[in-house]
Amino acid sequence: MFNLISALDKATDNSGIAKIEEIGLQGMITLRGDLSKAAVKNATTSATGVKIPAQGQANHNGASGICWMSTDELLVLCPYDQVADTLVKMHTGLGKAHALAVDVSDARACLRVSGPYAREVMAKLAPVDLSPDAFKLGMFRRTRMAQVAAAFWMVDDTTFQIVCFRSNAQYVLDLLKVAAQNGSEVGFFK
Amino acid sequence: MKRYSAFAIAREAIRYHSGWERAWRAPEPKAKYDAIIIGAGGHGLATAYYLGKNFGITNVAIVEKGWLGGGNTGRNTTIIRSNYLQDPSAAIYEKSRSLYETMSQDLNYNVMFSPRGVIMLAQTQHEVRGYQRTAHANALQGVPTEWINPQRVKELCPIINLEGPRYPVLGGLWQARGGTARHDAVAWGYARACSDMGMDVIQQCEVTNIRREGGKVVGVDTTKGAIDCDKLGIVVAGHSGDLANMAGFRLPLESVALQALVSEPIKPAMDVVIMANTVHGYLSQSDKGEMVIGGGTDGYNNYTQRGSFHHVEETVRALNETFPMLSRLKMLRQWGGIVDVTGDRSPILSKTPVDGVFINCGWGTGGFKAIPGSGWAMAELMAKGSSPLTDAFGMERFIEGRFIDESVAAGVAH
Amino acid sequence: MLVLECPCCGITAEETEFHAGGEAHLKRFGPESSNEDFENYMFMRQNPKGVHLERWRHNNGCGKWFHAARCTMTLEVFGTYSAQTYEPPKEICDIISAKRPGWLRGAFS
Amino acid sequence: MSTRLATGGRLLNKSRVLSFSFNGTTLKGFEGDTLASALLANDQVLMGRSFKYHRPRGVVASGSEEPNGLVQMGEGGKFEPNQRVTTTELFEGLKAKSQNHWPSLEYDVGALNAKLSRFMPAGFYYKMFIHPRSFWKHVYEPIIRHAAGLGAAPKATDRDADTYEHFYAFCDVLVVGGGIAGLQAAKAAAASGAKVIVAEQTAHLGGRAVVDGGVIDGQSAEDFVTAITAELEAMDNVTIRTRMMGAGVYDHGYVLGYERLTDHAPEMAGPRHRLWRIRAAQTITATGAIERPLSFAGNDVPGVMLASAIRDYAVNYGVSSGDRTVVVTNNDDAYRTAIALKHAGLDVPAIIDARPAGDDSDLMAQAKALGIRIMMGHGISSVKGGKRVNGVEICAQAGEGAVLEEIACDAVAMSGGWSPVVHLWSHCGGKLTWDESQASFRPDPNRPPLGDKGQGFVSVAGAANGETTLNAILNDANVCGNAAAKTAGFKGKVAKAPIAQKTTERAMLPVWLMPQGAGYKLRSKAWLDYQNDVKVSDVQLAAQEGFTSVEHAKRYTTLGMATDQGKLSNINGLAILSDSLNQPIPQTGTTTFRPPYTPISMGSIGGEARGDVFQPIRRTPMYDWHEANGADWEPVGQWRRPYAYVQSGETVHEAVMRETKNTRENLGLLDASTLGKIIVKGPDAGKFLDMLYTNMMSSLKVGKCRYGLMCSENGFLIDDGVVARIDDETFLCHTTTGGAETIHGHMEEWLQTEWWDWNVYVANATEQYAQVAVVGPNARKALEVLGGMDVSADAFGFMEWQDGTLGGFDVRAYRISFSGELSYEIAVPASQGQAFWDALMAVGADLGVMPYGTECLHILRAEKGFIMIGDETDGTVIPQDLGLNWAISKKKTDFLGKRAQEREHMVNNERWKLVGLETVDGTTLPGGAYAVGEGTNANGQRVMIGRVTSSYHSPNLARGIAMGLVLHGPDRMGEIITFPGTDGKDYEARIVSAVFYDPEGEKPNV
Repeated sequence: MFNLISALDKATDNSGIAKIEEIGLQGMITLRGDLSKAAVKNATTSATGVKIPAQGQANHNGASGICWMSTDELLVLCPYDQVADTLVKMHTGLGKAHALAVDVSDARACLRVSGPYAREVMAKLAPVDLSPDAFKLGMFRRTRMAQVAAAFWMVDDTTFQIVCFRSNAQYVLDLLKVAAQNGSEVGFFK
Repeated sequence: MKRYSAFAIAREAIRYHSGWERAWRAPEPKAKYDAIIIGAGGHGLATAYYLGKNFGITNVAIVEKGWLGGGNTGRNTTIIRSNYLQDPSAAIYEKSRSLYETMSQDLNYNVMFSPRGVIMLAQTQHEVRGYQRTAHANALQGVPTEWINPQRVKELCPIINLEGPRYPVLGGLWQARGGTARHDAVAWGYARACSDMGMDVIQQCEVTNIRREGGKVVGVDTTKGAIDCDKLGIVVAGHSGDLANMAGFRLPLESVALQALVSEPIKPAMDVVIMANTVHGYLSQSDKGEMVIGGGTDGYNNYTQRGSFHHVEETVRALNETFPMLSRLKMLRQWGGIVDVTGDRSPILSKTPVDGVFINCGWGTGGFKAIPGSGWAMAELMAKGSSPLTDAFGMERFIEGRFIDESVAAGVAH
Repeated sequence: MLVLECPCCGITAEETEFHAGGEAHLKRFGPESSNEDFENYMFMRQNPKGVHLERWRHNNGCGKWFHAARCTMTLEVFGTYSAQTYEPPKEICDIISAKRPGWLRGAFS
Repeated sequence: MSTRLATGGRLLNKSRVLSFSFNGTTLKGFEGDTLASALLANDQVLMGRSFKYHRPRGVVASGSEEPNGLVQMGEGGKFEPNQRVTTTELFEGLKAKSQNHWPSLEYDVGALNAKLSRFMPAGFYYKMFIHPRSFWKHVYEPIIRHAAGLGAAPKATDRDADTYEHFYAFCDVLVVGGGIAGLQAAKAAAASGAKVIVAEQTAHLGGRAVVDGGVIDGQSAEDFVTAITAELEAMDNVTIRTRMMGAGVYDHGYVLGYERLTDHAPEMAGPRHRLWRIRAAQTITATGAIERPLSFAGNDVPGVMLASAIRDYAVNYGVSSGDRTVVVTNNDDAYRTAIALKHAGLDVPAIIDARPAGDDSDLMAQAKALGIRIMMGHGISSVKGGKRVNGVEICAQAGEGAVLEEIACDAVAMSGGWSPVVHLWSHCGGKLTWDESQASFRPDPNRPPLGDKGQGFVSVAGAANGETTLNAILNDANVCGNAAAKTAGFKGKVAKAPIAQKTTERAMLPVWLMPQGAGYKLRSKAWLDYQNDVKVSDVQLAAQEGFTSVEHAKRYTTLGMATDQGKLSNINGLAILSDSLNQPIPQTGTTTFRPPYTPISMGSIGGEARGDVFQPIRRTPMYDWHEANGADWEPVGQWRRPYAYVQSGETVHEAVMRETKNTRENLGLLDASTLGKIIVKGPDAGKFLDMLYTNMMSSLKVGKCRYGLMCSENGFLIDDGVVARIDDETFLCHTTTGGAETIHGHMEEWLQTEWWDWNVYVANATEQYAQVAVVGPNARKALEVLGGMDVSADAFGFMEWQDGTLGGFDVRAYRISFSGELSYEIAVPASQGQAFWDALMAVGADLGVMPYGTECLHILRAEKGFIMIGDETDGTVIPQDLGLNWAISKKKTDFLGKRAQEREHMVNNERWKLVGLETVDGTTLPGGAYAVGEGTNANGQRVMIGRVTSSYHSPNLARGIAMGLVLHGPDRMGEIITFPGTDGKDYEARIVSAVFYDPEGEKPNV
């Protein structure tokens, strides 16, 4: 059988003030529907075993999770090899409800930035208040990183997980390398 | 009016320059004029000038709410070119460019027209096709332009980086007789000439109402009193909507901020004007030595003469890559102007629903280069009721769907 | 460099997350409409010096369109509201009227 | 001479000697020096030449307001012109060169201009160089350009060796300025719990107070600063950044902070500059005040300096600007300089005070006590000396300059009073008010810049707010800090202002010209703008000639337009102008302050966006393979697509020809992954697509595909592509590469803002798939070898799609053709893209497989007369122009663009229509050529009757083929029309059908 290749084939860089890595294949499903409908909620929660997050939040449990993308959109995370099953479960759960669930695992890439300066590296690229009192665990933010759209959340106190379009993965990785160059600590976040 | 010359300067130097007279009079408004032009920017002053010069109409007032030349005329990047694609645009911009050639002599005022040449860079196959098309059209329109290869671009502009940045330079559209001029001097030169013809340039005089009788204009009310007129020209760029409201009609216009910036002056490093549309960077070097840079417009309606800084960033990063030496220069000053943009991004030179009222607006980011041609054509329109240069630019084109679209790059495809 | 609050996702962000979409509350005129109505719909704009009701999209965010009431002279934002409306909501009108007494929506002499 | 003093120098580390060079000469300085103080310590008073007259220039100031001391620094990728010596910290090995002179700083040919200055008054160039016409470009302008400019241009070949970055920071209160006002304001704001950032442009906190002295809360100003700094640094909610200038204030509380990280230590790792984008609820500008020069003849001779600067050099750097310094002033503050010099053991022959005799203030008394001669009511009529001061002529301020006495000296300390630094307050619209007592503009608290909620978002503290005494400054700062925090929403406790010891001061007296009745000769030697050489007589000439608006006068004389942006000259020039117009200064008004406060590097503005990350380059899953296999890249939007795959020994054109023949004869593979793929789902999906496309899409059968056109509401064709019906409620819409995002946005826009009650969801699945076009006579064979799906004509008809597997890959296959060949477009998940491509190359090996690029794609479709968005369309073309009426539904009552296409000009049969074009001689028509008709139009332009939209050499037909839009084209088949080329040749072409290849369309139907 042929090998599956994620956008950057798990490239990593540890040469700067933060560790940067592409985490490889991650199951991702875009769900669009009326988030207030029970069918939509249950279909998602039962398929992932994770609660529906509040607006602007993301709930996680290992490789599974649900991210609040918009008023009528969720990003469902699951192990890459379980996407098909999860989709089936979701479609069953959705039944006749008007909704759209589609596999976007390969349309996107996931990167991580970690280390004590992770917040500063991100704050060089995203127009978002990333100070510890403003951006906390559990929050999910869709914004821009330099010149491309991206979304991110924190998986622990010093690690960001970033989702971007697959075609932009190399750009985002390169950006992060520049932002993490040696000697570029800002010392702003206390 | 005393003529300007090296001899005049020598003469005045002897007597400590005590003999210089006012460049233009500062009159109070008369009760009535044959024609009133609202707006003493380049376009308004040029309109008045050619009303007098070409049609002998000199009983004219140019009323200005601020100071003459204080709007976009004095806030632009002074680029002059006529390498447009569509016939009507090429016609009026080339008329304008040719008038710039002799403006200093016509006005006896050195406007420093510098035909140093303009290159429109092609950095995608799409642009290559677009500019080769323009070159063909220009040849038939009597606009001398030429498609040049990257090596020629490098010869003309040694500081350019052909290999980068993101887009290699694939060639360019070269207009050898395009260039720049001293923007303030254009307004001052026209004002001096108008004043010399007996016209009244009335500054600090804001129009508050346009008086009509039976669908015809009879005059205006201003902060300096009521003034009657037979004909009225509205030439106020970003403020056109307001004046049109006063006259009771609407315009297909939106006013947005356009930004520009200059670097600190350096010794001559660039002898041509470069326009890189793919990366939104427009660059030339002023006679003072400043690198003059034009940026993009904001997407939202704005009358503050301040734009959003990210447009400056986009422009500067593009130019840093295209002209790497810029990176070590410093931005000295940035500013903004209000430009009025129409539905097809081409100007309006037109009669209006009000008899005797004519409007000239919608030049968007292309106003400075058009000043003399626009004035010439507007004067003809006001004097004779029509002009071959303005026929295609009438307001009615929007209802007919007869657009003049210069932004023919419909976005990359395939 | 404006700051806007997206009423859809509740995020307050700088302009670079958004895309400006021009005048709001335009009524669409399709086939059968008069030339004048169609021209007005396509091209004629209020372009006011003062209160402007306009469309924005949170394109680097939740992707939703919304409306904003903003002053084109001071850039003050009176409020943002749903794009799924034909008229600005009363609370927005009240805020505007309080700050710009005598304001009339789309007043055109 | 100027030299280093034995004592003083609070900022120096005298234990560390640094060596640097100026114009090639190696000199010594101390750690803590600025380049300016180090040069003065070495008696290098002459530092540059002025812009217009090339007059000798030395430093006049000690800070960022300096107009004269500009040098070139560094070499190669680190070269930088126009560096201000007063803001350049000395470092080991610093290399500086003076500018704007030839052959040397001491002997500059350009100085001839100074001799001729009488013939070069303000605006002289508008009045001459007019004839002969050709001379401006070829003679006058080159001379002027070479005389103008300042530093040399960096070499085109040297790329910037440094890096830069941006940083987004958010706070409640931003304090710009780290003097005592800024520090106290920060303390007051922070006390309430607000998050505070303090930005100080220099490397040191404390500002003027630590130099001027004074007692605060019973301790010295210096001790006070040390204490409050420690307090602030101990607070979690306070960040202090030195070497960070508040560069500009923008709408809605956006402030640029320009942080210089390694300018003072180039060997340090990391970025050189960091441009902070700070979003602050409230901004306090505690930016201090700038001393004004006095306008007397010769006030530009090197050695004539601001009194405060001479004081700074003595106290901060232990540098004497001269052995004998005459102080000339109209206010008390300059007495501090005299006193400081005396304490440093230097000679102060006299204080020339323009104010009439009267009661002594504390400072005046101190000066007298030190035995300094004070001459009240006097002024300087002229300064003696050329490249440095050697004396001053004293006169009565009231008179016309009759010399009463000459005093020998080698430095002059002047003070014309102080102007608050109101720049940042004004950047975003804050208004000013005239302060009679200080003869200066100060911020008008009632007209601040307005924020997003209409609130004032900038306030001003201390000297920047027009306060002059320690007490007033500290109190003002405290009130300001408390208020800012409160406005930002912090109701916490408020701080108390410290108390400073009071001293009596005598009011200043506005003196705009010295002496009051100076004649032309003196006025034409009294400088206002040192760098641009604008003199009192120039501003007066501007007024005389009617340039009465401050903007006119500024532009006519260039006053305040130099690299210091008039920090020293604005008010003085304004006063002279007002005086000439006999009107009060406020009536004349002031010019607009524009960002940045002082020039900031272009590199910092660009930030990280350079080289690899200048702009995103979007890559398909097979990008690396293309790169490794000779791809000649073509940028398509942010994507890069192979234009052709160039093999060794062939040109790009040859590669294109090879690919085009091979695809028709054997088998070609195209990476079509960039084509947009948008999923549209819902009960109203069909109805929605009927509105978006000109065709009827709701009638499309499940399993089938249909080519569709999309128009803008304005009627013009914007995109095209194949739509596949996946199931009852689901469609998949292909778009052009450029269309993927825009069309997705277009759909969302209409769904959200017009038809929000329709039940439709869309998702952009473009990048989920790697899509490969398998094209050519051997296409089916190749897929059969892969196996897994019946791709026979019967099982898989033209314009159908199927899900299944091929060679073990999960695929969605579309049997569609944009080439006129037997063709399948096959989509696999992106992560399988490379493997699938490899598999196709493998099975294709025996079938003559070759990858092909975008140019081949263009030729193949052109041979078939298929239109290409962006070639046949340009935003002004409607489907009817392209003979695509068959794709415009007659049944539908409405679709986007339908109404627009009914307008007069759209139904006009004079519109140019699409046809094929064949050159008579078989050559290729020049791309973009226009066809000419008879005569010229009213503007003398040749009449045009058509244009080429696509033109290629077809290797399969072995001739040039083209498509074009031609007036009445379809009715003129067979006619020959002429296309003048830009090469001077006329190209004759016959109007033919646009379908050049396989007109019966048999090839794909096998």
